[in-house]
Amino acid sequence: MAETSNFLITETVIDIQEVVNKVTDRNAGAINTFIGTVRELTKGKKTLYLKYDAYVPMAEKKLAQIGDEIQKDFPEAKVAITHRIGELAISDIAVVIAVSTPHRADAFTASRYAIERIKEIVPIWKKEHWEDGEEWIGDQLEKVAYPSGKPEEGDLKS
Amino acid sequence: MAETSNFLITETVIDIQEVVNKVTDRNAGAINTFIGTVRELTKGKKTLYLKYDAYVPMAEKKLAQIGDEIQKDFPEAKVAITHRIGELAISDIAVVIAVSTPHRADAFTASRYAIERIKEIVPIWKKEHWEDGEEWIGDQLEKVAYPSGKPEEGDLKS
Amino acid sequence: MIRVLLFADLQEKAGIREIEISAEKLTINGIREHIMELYPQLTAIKTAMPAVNEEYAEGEQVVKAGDIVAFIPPVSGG
Amino acid sequence: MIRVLLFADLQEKAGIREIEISAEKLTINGIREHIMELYPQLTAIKTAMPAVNEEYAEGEQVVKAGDIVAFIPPVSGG
Repeated sequence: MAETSNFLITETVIDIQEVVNKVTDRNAGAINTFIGTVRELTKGKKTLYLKYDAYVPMAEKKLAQIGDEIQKDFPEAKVAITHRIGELAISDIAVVIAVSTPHRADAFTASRYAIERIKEIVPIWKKEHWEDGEEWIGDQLEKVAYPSGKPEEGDLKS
Repeated sequence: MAETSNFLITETVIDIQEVVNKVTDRNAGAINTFIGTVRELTKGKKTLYLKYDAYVPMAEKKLAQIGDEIQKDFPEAKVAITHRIGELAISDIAVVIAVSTPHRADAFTASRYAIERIKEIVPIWKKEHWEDGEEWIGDQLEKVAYPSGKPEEGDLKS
Repeated sequence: MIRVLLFADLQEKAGIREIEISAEKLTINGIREHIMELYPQLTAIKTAMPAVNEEYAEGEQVVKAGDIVAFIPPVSGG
Repeated sequence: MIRVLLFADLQEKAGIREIEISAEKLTINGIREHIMELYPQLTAIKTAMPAVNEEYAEGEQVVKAGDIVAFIPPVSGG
């Protein structure tokens, strides 16, 4: 069942084509795909590898919520998101977002929205491992978590 | 030789992963992919299939020029574009653009720029086939072609 | 019994991912205080976002036996 | 000899993709007029963008034997 869902947390390598296939549609002229990969250098510090943890059932629900939010703005959009957890090496794919829409501008807007929302509301955590240490990354580097469906006044400036 | 270029016109099915592989980079944290697919309905008219023609060597040069333009704005960006020509069915992939950058905002901006520029300067033509006719699509529906590297004053409003 | 889940650095500092509390009813704030007594090193739980049955919740919310409570540290997916 | 390439509806209306002109030197505008005499149905060539050796060019540009000229109708890729 989980294998056919559009919103998945997985412990295995993500197949981009498989995520894209979920949103392919006769009335879509555009598919935007955002692929998040593990970058070696962040603020001058060299990452050796990452570990992602997630509250899996809630994370999948929150990914689906992001899909619903997009469809409120773009009723014809189709959305699929897969996020990988576990240990990831440099250049490994952590997340694939695919959004199809009839016209291209909406696909870009919706895909961008999805990645920003993932960083706000989806219970997934990243632990960076460097040569000289390791740390769970939270809002010291990223955004704060939003409990509500939408970011609240002032949240975006924090 | 052509197979290893980042800027290709092809007569065969485009493999998304292959295009993405060309821009994967240890210092990229984000890859944005734009996939143009054949839509069945355009302005209420039902397309049966499309045919794309191209001035192949010039089209590949112009795709490479778009890559250069992006790297002027985003020196760390890597760009790959493959455009398919020949006969395409509904939902077939016509073009795949992949842009990797260290940070995600730039990948979105550059990918969007690439698709807009393709529609401006790359000598590729689409013929739509409907139940009741066929037509080469030009600036009656799309943008005009720009001879210079950049759109000129006033061009964007036309 | 109420199940409480800890993640990321909360889980690492507690050395445990799941805690069971034998209670019929408690507020989330009450649960939080209970956990801080058990694991005083979990200072970060004060700023973690609570969730009940996989949905974000407020500290005043009352939780019943059978519910699953989670404390969500600032997220960093993507 | 100068090679001239036609594409899309220009090619279809001319019924030919490539034309060879026996000349040592001609402006692009001169080539265009020559083609319109041969193929009066090619009215769209007036608004097509000329290219010489795979680069966009102006109508006044002089083309030499060995060059490849192309008339690019409004593009519609993507």
